[in-house]
Amino acid sequence: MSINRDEALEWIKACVEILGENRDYLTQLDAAIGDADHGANMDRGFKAVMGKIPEMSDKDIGTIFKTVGMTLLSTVGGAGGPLYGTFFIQAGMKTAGKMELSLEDWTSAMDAALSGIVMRGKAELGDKTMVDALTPALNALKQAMTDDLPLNQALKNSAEAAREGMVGTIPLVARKGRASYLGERSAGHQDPGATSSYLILKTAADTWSNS
Amino acid sequence: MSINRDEALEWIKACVEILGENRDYLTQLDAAIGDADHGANMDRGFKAVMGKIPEMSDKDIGTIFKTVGMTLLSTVGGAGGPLYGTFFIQAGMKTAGKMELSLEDWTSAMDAALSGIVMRGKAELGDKTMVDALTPALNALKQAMTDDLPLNQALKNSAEAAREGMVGTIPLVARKGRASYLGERSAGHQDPGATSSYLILKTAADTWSNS
Amino acid sequence: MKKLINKPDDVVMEELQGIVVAHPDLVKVHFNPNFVVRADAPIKGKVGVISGGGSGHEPMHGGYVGYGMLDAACPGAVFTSPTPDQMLEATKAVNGGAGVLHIVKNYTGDIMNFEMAADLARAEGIEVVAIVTDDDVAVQDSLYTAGRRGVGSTVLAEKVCGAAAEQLRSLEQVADVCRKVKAWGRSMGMALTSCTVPHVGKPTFDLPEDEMEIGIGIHGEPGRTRMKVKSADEITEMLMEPIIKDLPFKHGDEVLLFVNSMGGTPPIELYIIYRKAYEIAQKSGLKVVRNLIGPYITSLEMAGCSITMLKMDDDLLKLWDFPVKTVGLRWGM
Amino acid sequence: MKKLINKPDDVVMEELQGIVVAHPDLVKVHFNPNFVVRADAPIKGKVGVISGGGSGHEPMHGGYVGYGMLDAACPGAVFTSPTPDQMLEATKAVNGGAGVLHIVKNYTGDIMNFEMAADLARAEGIEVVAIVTDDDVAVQDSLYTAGRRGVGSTVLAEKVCGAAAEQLRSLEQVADVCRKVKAWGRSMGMALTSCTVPHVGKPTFDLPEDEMEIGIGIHGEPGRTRMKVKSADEITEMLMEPIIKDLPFKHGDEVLLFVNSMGGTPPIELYIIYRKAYEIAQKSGLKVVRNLIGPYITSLEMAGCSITMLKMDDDLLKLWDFPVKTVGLRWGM
Ligand SMILES: Nc1ncnc2c1ncn2[C@@H]1O[C@H](COP(=O)(O)OP(=O)(O)O)[C@@H](O)[C@H]1O
Ligand SMILES: Nc1ncnc2c1ncn2[C@@H]1O[C@H](COP(=O)(O)OP(=O)(O)O)[C@@H](O)[C@H]1O
Ligand SMILES: [Mg+2]
Ligand SMILES: [Mg+2]
Ligand SMILES: [Mg+2]
Ligand SMILES: [Mg+2]
Repeated sequence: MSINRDEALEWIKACVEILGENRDYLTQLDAAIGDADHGANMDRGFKAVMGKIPEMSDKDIGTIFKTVGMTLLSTVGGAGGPLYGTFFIQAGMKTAGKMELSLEDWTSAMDAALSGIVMRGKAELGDKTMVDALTPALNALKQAMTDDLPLNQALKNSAEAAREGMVGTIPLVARKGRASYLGERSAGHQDPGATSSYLILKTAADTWSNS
Repeated sequence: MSINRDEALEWIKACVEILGENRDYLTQLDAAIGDADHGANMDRGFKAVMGKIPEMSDKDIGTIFKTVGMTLLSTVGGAGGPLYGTFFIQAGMKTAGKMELSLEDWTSAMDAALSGIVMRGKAELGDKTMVDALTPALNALKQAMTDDLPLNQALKNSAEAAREGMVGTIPLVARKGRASYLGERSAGHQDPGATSSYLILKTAADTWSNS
Repeated sequence: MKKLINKPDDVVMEELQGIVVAHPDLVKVHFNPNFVVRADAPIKGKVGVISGGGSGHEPMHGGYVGYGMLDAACPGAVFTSPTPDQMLEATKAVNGGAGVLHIVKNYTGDIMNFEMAADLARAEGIEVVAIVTDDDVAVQDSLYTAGRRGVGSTVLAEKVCGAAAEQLRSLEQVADVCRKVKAWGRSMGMALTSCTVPHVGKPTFDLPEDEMEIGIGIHGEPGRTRMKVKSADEITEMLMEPIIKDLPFKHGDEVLLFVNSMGGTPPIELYIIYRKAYEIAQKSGLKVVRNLIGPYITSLEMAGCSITMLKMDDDLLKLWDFPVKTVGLRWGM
Repeated sequence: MKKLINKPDDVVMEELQGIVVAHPDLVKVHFNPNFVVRADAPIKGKVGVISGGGSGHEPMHGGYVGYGMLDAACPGAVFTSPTPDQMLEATKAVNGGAGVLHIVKNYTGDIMNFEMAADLARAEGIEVVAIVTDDDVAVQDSLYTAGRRGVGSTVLAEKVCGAAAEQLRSLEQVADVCRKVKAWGRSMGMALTSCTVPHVGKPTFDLPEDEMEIGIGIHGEPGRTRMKVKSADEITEMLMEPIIKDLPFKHGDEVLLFVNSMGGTPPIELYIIYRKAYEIAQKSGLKVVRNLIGPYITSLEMAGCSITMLKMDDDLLKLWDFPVKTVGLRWGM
């Protein structure tokens, strides 16, 4: 019922793969209401993270997350770079020195990560951003803690909540980020950042399904 | 058996019409082996000639032809401008002061006109230019004189010879003008200038079919 | 997609390599993190002026590095904001002790990346002021959204701020010049065709053969409306009217009129637009005292144009006329 | 066809009207016959330098009128040589008593129209020398054909001849500078897409989505060969090799390397080409001492590029560096 250092690294590697596979999909979503680069940006960033795997492999989870964050920060660019960079850096600070994460640890890491994104991007729930996927995901983790669910179930619930949040962005009119320039015309499209957030959390649930 | 001043003017007006109608056709021919402007150039030039009709209407044939030539010279541009300008100016000089043209007059006007084109453009027979339509047309006029044919028959023969010369440009490899840059690739296309020359002479034969 | 490129992922790097061998007299290129910097940077006692943004808008920003304009420019991937480490290193490279001005176009990504860089630079003791350009009147402005995009005014801001810095004005004074451009400049653009981002490989949007997009962004972001293609004169009216209304420009105002190509529109068409824009400005009582006509803030090979109008005063005029020596703008030297 | 124009037949006239209001400090525009002329023409004792050709190649030639370059330019209809009366009037307008140089690109139409104008000008007592540029190595040269097209070298000839004239050299001396550029300059171009002539309304040629045309002319004249699109590096090799071979350029030669956009190709791609062209020049032992990179002799909105290489000597270098103040090229003032 916990995630160890190697498993954390597995998640990161799986993210590299998943974001590579979804590069065109994310780009297409971004083409509709943005500038058609979210897929390429995330893929470039995680490919760079892949190059850091060797140097991370004997590190604690906090260092791993922080390294991922710093790498994303200097390779992704766009809105995604600082946001996901902050996400992982904050998660890393909360898990500094840890070789294993309990549900509590993960939840507080995600809490810090999301707070970092909100601080940086100032988006509110319903603005049609990644916050709309991450917020329900965090709430699901908190609920799971209250309900005393096992870690893998909590992760599953959180991924499912992220998915719902992601789908929930479709009817929304964007108020933050590039899609906001579109005004009403942004409605009817799924937000690319919410989608990449879902993919990352879904990958966590899948990688850690036996935890 | 002669062409009077009004008939000369009729021919010019008919040319305005015919070149307007064939604008796209000539442009297409020029697109294949040139720069897609011959139709527009000729049309622009003859439209300008149309504007000069009032001031030409009480003039002698030589003045009419010279005015047409000067107008083409300053409105057609490209290769066609100086060539057709020279053509009409030379024809005008040969017919200076005349109110009526016999077959001899017309033949010597055409002779001077063609010489002018050759002097200006230095093309030889077989170079895939308007010279390939005009030369046989002139020869047909000379033959008609030898054969003592009536003027309208001579004009008909000359137009037919121009048509054959025009079609004869198809297999040729261009050695003058813009088409020559194409080398061997110019073969298989009809020369636009030979085509406009044919149209002009055919229009003469049609306009003056009762002369 | 047809482009004169090798691998899509190498486009920006190879462009920078081209700049290295093309303009060693003017600029140096720093790789990893990438930035273009004046050959003579840092200049002691002079405020450093830097900008940056996604690539694909050339000559902006790298082409504006040089005497009298930018000290450094940070190019991101095509249409993607650069990363904080680029701006941090560029800031350090141009800091001559008088502080550094960041000219930032109003895009969430650009703002966040520049902000992080500014925080890091300040932590290293460098004074940084960031001004955000947001001149695109096509975008509805609101406190609750990301606001308007930064477009054509950015080029003008870089020119006059660069001149002010060259005159050794203080950081606050140079920033004030930038604030003035921000307050007095308005733009609007349109597209006849989409552009194709190299790593995407197909057009960002589909625009039928007889339609155009009014109010387009410089990254191919959809605009205000899509409609049948109109005449140049009608299009010019559609761009000028919201610009003039928005400031609002007043009768008697002196203005700089900037007609910009999105990349694929040739000069012959820009002058047709300029002709009408000038006429409209005149009819509105505005006095066009300076102009700029050409591809200065582009969107790859997109066909279309944008118009920017900047209200001028004596100081802006002097700063505009001040000598400049960059690849993209050059006069007086 | 999508273009920012009103009526196709008005394109050139309205462009000229745009120039009138855009650059009154630099040039005057004469209508009927049409030509763009230096605001301060004629300059007493200075050789006049004029050029002209079809429109659609902007900034050539009208954009090169000004101090240190052309005294006048005669724009024809799009892609159509101008008429003799234009060149005659322009020649008269710039004649300062020291004679006039006609820089003529080698096209039958240009040559014939310029010849007639020169004859008429001489008849009015003006000394005229005409030099024909014919630098396009894509065209097989032969005594029995129209020879090679005049392309990129023309821009360079206009620059250095304009400088020579500004230095008050004699007509023969200015003509000699032009002859040197004619002898030492070689070019070759390629297209990724066709352009569309406004009054035609559809692309001059069809080029499938995966093909390119090598050796294209600036009027969309078909080139040497058509083939599948290659990488920027391979294309650069295909253009550079025949250029270097043709002169032949020799080990140790100093050269000006000019990478030109056909109109629709943005700077980012030109620098990728320049990077490789520079490398090839270097490997061939050539020393690139000057360069020019941008859309300087275009073919409307055609995507593609051309490369021109001009062997330099001390005099050409000095003339190249001489101040110039035109819309299209400006430095030193
Ligand atoms: N202010 C913000 N707060 C949170 N997320 C944001 C904000 N602005 C944009 N985003 C997210 O970033 C995504 C776009 O990322 P990306 O395409 O990489 O950057 P850019 O918009 O700069 O091209 C959006 O789909 C949205 O989810
Ligand atoms: N040297 C020449 N002598 C005679 N005719 C020529 C010559 N060069 C070109 N032509 C004719 O001119 C025609 C092209 O005219 P046009 O398209 O108006 O001019 P341009 O080639 O300048 O665009 C050719 O089809 C050819 O018949
Ligand atoms: Mg994006
Ligand atoms: Mg033609
Ligand atoms: Mg982006
Ligand atoms: Mg032509």
